[in-house]
Amino acid sequence: MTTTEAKLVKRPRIPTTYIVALIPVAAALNIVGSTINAALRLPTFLDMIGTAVVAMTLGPWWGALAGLITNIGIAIIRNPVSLPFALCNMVGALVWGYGIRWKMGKSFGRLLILSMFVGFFVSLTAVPIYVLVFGGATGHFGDMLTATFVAMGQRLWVSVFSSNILVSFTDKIISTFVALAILGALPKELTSHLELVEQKNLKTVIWITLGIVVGIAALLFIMFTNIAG
Amino acid sequence: MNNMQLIANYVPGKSFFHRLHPSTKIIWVLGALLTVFFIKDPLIIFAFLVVVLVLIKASNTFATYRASLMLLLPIIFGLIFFQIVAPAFPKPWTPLARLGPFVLYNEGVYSALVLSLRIISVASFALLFIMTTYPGDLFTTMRMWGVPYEISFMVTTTIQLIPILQKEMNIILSAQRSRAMQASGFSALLPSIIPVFAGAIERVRQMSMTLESRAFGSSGKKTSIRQLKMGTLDYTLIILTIIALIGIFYLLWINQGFDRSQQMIFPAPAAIILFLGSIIGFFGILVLFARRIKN
Amino acid sequence: MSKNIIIKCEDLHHTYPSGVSALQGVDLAIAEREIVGVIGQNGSGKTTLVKHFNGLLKPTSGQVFVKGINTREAEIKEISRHAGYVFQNPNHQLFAGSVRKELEFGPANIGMSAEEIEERVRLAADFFGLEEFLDENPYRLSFPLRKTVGIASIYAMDPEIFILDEPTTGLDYTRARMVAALIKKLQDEGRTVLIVSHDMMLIAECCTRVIVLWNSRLIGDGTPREIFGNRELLEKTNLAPPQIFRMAEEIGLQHNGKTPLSVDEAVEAVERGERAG
Amino acid sequence: MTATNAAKEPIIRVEGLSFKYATATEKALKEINFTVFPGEYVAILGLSGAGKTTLCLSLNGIIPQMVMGEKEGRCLIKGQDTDEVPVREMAKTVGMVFDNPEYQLTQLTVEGEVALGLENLGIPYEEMLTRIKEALKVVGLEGLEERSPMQLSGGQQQRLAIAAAMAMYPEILVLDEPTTNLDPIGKEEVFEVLQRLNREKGMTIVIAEHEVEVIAEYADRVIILDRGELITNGPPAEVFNDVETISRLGLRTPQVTEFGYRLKKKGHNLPEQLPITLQDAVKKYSGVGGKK
Repeated sequence: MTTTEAKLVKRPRIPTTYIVALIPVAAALNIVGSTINAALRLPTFLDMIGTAVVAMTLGPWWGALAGLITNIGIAIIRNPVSLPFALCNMVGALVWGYGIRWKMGKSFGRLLILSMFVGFFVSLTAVPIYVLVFGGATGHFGDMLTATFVAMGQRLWVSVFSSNILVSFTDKIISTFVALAILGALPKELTSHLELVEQKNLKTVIWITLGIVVGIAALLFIMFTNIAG
Repeated sequence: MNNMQLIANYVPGKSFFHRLHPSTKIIWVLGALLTVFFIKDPLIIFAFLVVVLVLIKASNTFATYRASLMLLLPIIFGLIFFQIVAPAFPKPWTPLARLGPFVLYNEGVYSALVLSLRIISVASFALLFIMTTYPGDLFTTMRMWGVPYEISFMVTTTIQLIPILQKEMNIILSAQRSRAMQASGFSALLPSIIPVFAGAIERVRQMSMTLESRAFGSSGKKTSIRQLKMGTLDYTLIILTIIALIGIFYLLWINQGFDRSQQMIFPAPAAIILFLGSIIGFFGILVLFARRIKN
Repeated sequence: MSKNIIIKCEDLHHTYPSGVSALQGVDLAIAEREIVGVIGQNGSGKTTLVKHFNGLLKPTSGQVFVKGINTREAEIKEISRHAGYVFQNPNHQLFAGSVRKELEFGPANIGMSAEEIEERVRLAADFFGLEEFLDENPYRLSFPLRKTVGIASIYAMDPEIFILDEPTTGLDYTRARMVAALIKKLQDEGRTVLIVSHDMMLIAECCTRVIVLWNSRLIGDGTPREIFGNRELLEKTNLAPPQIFRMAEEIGLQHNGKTPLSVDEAVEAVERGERAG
Repeated sequence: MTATNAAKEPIIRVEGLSFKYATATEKALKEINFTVFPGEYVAILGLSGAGKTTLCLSLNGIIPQMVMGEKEGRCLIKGQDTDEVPVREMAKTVGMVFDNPEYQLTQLTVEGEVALGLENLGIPYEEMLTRIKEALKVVGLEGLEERSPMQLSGGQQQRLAIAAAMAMYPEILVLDEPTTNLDPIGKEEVFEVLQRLNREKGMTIVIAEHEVEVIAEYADRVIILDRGELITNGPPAEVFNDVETISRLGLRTPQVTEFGYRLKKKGHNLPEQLPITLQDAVKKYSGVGGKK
């Protein structure tokens, strides 16, 4: 490989077999992402990075398929109760995919906003499932935050949504930028049509995320104490 | 090694359940799911669970089942905790006790029981299905039902890839630890995750070329190596299941789902024990999982 | 042999959590500046053995000492200062946006100062001829170059011991020659090198000592010539010595009273007219 | 071989083939011309980056159909142009095996893996069973039908990939460095299977490989590529005897040949054509340098 960029005039046709191979790999990587997350003891999920990569490169609906297949895979090899969360994975893919299509990847700021949109919509899908099916529990460290909000006198679904959105923001911002780093390693044929900002230093992203999340958390606490008081 | 628990849940065998057609079992799982979601009496759900457990025992899949169910525990403990203090019932709630900022309600204990038993029962039944159905047969069935071949192919490949990529991830983690990478925290994230993806991309390239060389996506009619036939037994069982479901839903409808939340009164100490137990259980499991991943 | 022992195993056993026993009672002492080839079929335990030398694996029973440190009591991070492990596939460790950042990763992790890191990166780039690629993305480099970056990223950490897992796999002849030359350069710098490999030409050329593993046990330990000359041992492990060695054995060609290991030696043997009995 | 070739039509005909990858500045293949006759065993040698993989991928149309770039010239397989016949159709004539066995396996069982290509071709169930049985027997994996491909050793996995290609009854098998990732036993297993396919089934084999000792023993013809150009094309005995060219290209000749070449240069009396295999060398060199 040489460094000189051959200008790719038209968007190349991606072979079907490439898509058929990429989606399972992305689905498996979603699962590996969550294992790495656990191994490094991070407060996130990182279970949608593969979905993000597919949604950004192949488009929202292929991303959604990758999300669906991820959860079918988990259901078969681990535990079937995670199946309803296929919906969240698919919603995330759609927001990522359309966001990139609508030029939300052009600058660092826009990408940050896009990640927060993804986080918001994923939470919006996940919270009803958590509340109605799992009685508000996620089996994640986020439950402690939910418990705090409940103790502050909030209703269960408000508490679950509040804690979920905090984790979700963190998770989706980091996932987006990890996906961005991965796109850098992808073959040019797949990424040449994307208008994407250069990869940012992950440390910066993490600090910004931390700022946003702490800000929102503080806002929520103030709101809740005021309402309670 | 933690990749042990990731091997597909299928347990080879020749039990009654193993021999049924996947279609029959899928109808059972869906039926059980619907039934359990409309029953509001914990005792009936418990009875249902006992039946499922007997079936699991009978099909020699109990060990795998127990390991898989373990993964549900944190969510169950969380559920019990939240439901006791914030039940999934319309107010008014009957308080039983008070612990710090939390008030424990009678309806809460009731709904904690209903919800957790529901999840465990549905999970158990679904696991019974998965443990006794060879994944390849499941995909053949999917194709019989008109799901495109490409989709079932992608699911098969995903299942195949998960343990492989987990193994790859373990190698990558050791390679980076050999370069003195931090054992945890965000600084270790990119060094761990980028190599997994980059390797996977090469895999995708070669896999797609291989598929193309195996005539994948040929226009002609496809055949299948796994031959599955619906037997008389399968047809009979499906018809019986549908009749039974109609009967069950009629009963559920006239009894309003057997809601006994107003009749069942729990003693306050029981609520407290359950509440504290869920907290201890939640943290205990998290610590246990964290330790298992470390090893 | 007795002085300057840098790696020492005493009755090393290793059993994986799955119950598979991969090492059964290995006793071994490696001296400074030795170039040791570790050979055996896949599954014989050779990788398991060398993974003990930088703490990636801990003995199930027995002891391993690396530079006098008992690996049971130290973290990988500490041992990796002394013993660097280069994995077979460079794709398993490259992640950074540039070769320079890749080389900086290890030294930064073991807490070198900024100046030291810069110096080490410069030395590594120089040693491996990577100066012109320092600002390239490692994923845009060819496989052989990536493999070189992999070794260089360990070299940057300045360990006394190098463990190379299949350093020539996937490389063509010219690149394999370059790896052999690098190993010799490491030796000249006074480092100890362990080579796990199936490449018998590399072993014959570089190693001062070869150990043979078979079925989780150490069954052979000697110079390459002694090991390759031991038919029974090689047959057991299903490994074949370099072609020239086999030919010389068949026709009874000898070099200083020993079977030649390389074409050079064989040619010299003919010139001197040396023959076995 | 050569005597019979005159009568036969070539099965592969490469005419003026050039290819430049879209992302590269230099051509990966430059004006390549050669033909292969049915039943030949052809080895392609060259340093990495010489164009071996590009050439292999051109033989069933993956290049130019799946890879972006500029192609010139033609590549005819049994008279069919690889530009025109889709890869999936060409699969019936050309089987492909790649360097990493694990990347080629996608199914849950050994049997399913071999069946994949047959299912895609729409082969009837009964015939599929016969073909699978036969293919697994040829590569020596019978009895492992229900095993997961991931539980196999590297050599077994690569043999499975060969079986999967073979079951589609291609006339040509193209292998791109199939033994790079294998241990010595695995390498041997794969070469044995290839030899059997070639000698017993008459399958045409085109293989890119580094192991010159093995090529010297099995191949009918050796093609050497260097920076995209075809340098030599001839029988191994001839090619490997041109030690100067080979070492100029950074490649190596079998050790026994190099040994003879060096002795010859020092004035030893050796046969015109140096041996390229161990057995032959032992015969021919038995008196070398000795005083008798």
